[in-house]
Parts: sequence; C-alpha cells; structure tokens
Amino acid sequence: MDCAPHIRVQAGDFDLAAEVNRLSAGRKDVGAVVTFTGRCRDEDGRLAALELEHYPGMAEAEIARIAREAADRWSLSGLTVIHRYGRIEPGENIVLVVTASSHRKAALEAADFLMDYLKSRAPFWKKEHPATAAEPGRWVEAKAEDEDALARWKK
Amino acid sequence: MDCAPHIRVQAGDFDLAAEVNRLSAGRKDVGAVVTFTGRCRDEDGRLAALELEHYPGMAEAEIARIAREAADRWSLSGLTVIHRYGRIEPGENIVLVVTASSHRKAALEAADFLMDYLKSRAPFWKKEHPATAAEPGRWVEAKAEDEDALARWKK
Amino acid sequence: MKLVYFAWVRERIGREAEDVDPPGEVKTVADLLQWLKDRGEGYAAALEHPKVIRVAINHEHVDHQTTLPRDGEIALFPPMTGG
Amino acid sequence: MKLVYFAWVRERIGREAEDVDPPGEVKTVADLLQWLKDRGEGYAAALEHPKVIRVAINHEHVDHQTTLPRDGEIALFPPMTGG
Repeated sequence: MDCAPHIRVQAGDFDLAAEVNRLSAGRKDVGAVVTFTGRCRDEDGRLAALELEHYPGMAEAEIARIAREAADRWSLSGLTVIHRYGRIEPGENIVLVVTASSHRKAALEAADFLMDYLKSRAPFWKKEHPATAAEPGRWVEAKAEDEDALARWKK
Repeated sequence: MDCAPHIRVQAGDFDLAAEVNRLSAGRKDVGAVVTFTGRCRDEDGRLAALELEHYPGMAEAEIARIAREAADRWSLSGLTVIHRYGRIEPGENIVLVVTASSHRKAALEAADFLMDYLKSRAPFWKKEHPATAAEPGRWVEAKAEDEDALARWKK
Repeated sequence: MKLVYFAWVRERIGREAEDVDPPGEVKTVADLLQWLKDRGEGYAAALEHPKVIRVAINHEHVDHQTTLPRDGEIALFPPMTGG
Repeated sequence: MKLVYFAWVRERIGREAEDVDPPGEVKTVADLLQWLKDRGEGYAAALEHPKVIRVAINHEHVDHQTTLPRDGEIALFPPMTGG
C-alpha cells in the first residue's frame, strides 16, 4: 500500500467530502473510491440515542490491525477509518470507512471486509437509550450474523 | 423501495456530499450509506483524457432498469446513479453510485451489483486519448472479467 | 427503419444514423447485420465479426435472434465500457 | 496486574478498573475469570457465563487458554458491537 491507513477514534462528527478528498484530490492513479457511512437509526421512533463506549488505546490499535490486514489483502492506494464514541442521536454518523484503489473490486471488497471486522473486533459497545425516558438503557447484543460474516474472509 | 431511484446522465461533475445528503439528510431510518466513485486514471502518464460516448435516451432507460432490479433485490431506502459523458481528464470523476439502507449488507451489495451492471450493460463507450498527441485515440475494449462479474448476480 | 451507430461501429461506417429499407427476407437482427455488411467497405469493416456487435431496439438490449420490429430505432454498437 | 472493564461487565462489577494480585495457581485467562467470580455479587453477575466474556491483554484480543502475563493491562468485556 502506497500510504499509511488514516485512523481516528473521536467524539465529534466527520466530513465525508473532506475524507474522500484526502485520498483522491490531485491523484491520477485512483480509479475507485468507496465510502461506507454507518449511521444511528431511531428504530421506528423507539430510540432516543446511542451511547458508544470504547476502550481507548485498544480501539485505535485494533482498527490499525484490521486496516493493515485489509491493506495486505487488497491493492489500495488509501484507506481511512473513523469511529465515533459517546452519545450519538438518530440521523447522526457513527463510523466512516473510505477505501481508494486503482480498481473497483479492491475498493469495494476492502470496505466490506473493514466493516465486518469493525463490527465484531473493534472494542466498541453500543447502549440504546429508549425514547421512553422511564425505561433503562439497554446494551445492544452482538449478532451471530455479524460473527458469521467474518467467516467469509477466512483465507 | 421507499423512494424512486435518482438517475442522471450528464456532462458536468457531481457533488458527492450533496448526493449523500439527498439520501440521508434528516432521515432517521438510514443506517448505512455507501458511495462508489469511479474516476479517470492517467495509466502511469500514458493517458491525456477519456472521451465517453453514450446513447442518449437509452443510457437513462438502461440505468433505470438496472436501478429497478437493484431496488427489487435489496431493501434500499434510496439509490442514486450519476454517469458522466464527454471529455474527462485523469483525476476527474466518471460515475457515482450511492445506496442507502437500514442495513449495511444491502447497501454494500447493491452498490457492487450496480457497478457490475453499469460496466457491462449501460450504453457508454470509452475512448482513450494518449498523452502523446501523435497517437490516435483508441477505444477501450470490454474485459471478459467484467462480463464474468455479472455471473455472480444470476439468481 | 432508423439505424443508429455508436463508438467504433459509428466511426467505421462513417455516419451516426440513417434510414434503411431492407428487403422482406431480412427478418431478424442477424439478417440485418448480414445485409448491412454488403453495403460497402465501412459496413464490412464495422460488421466483420457480427457476433461482437451489440444491438438495441427502441433502447432495449436484444439478442441477434430477435425479430425486427415494423418500425422503431435499431442501434448497433460495440460491447459497452462504461462505469 | 491491572484489570479494566467495559460495558455491562463494568456496570455489573461496579468499577472501571482495579489492581488485583491473584494467587499463583491462577495461570490462565480462564483461571482469572473463575477466581474473579468469587469476589462478590457484582463479579458473579458479570462473569456468570464466562465463555461470553471477551478478553484483551495489553490491547490485543486473546482466548481464554492464554497464559496471564507477569504484568500489563487485562481487559474484560462483552462481545463488541461497534461499526
């Protein structure tokens, strides 16, 4: 990979266009840029907000490991992962993955791979705060399908 | 699908952030937004520009058919395809696909599907203008691998 | 019937579009390609390998066995390279 | 050794971190979980199903058979739900 992965774990939002420009502005060798934006849904009005807890230090280290694996498997010219933590309301962004490559399949597959690994390996935990204030917050349970999704990428 | 596909065939560039906002701004039901941007490469300096010819009328109709098929196969809340034509220089955008869904797999797979079909079914033809002005323009040949990519999506 | 040409099919034939009136025995797309091929050097060059030529009738892809419509727009072009 | 807890493991145990000094027979991650479980109600609730608990040593995922390091930071948490 030509350039080091750009990784950020932050409370604040990110700027999609700025992150795409980081990997492609002025570049004549980038044929494909893929972005994946994960957002908070309101679950048909049942959710007031998500609280994202993370493990500082390990979050960055683990995302870096996942990014390095993607860069080893696909020919990428650039790779960005930004994951937010803290309180996030419906309609707000949670996570951004940007992949750039000369070829479309590399960019698409790497983004798919990164999201699967972020879901099940990056040390973040979501707590749902219900719209009904009387109800207590509830930790989101890991889904078996997310674990299964990783099996697709085993070499 | 909740909303009709947004399809444009145009000479001018597009604005990635504006197109993502079109599908997600103010929406609390959109959990995932995927963008694919196809860009003109300079082929290690050998290419001065691409000339994209298209079949007006059919280009829009065929992209609409492909978009409809994607909307039938995946649960999408929004879908945008913009394809440029005319002279496009290295570093410029050629095509944009944006998919929005409540779930990440639907958004990712639909974008992958749309790109495969646009490559081999939408009536556009690329002519390469070499950096060496003396050389004549050369029509890009269709790749067998692009045709093969469609086989993955046969039901 | 109106014919329209794109990319190198257009360049070799030397025109973008034309109206033609093929004889009654020209019933399918394959027949039409064979008939056009004999109309001159440009056509022969464009349609040298007819199997490669993609065809659309009224903006929809069709295969070479398709029966020609009474009227409408028939487009001939190389395999597409968009995206 | 320093232990850190996250999400519902943290909430049930009732603290974010602590220093512990387990006896010599506590050699693996599995031993540590078993030993912690007996330290009180919160620990028992958090570690009721030890197989579910994910563990990282010095910021790297490890399995329950892993030998504990001499020192460093050991994190216990539920399956991750980021992304």
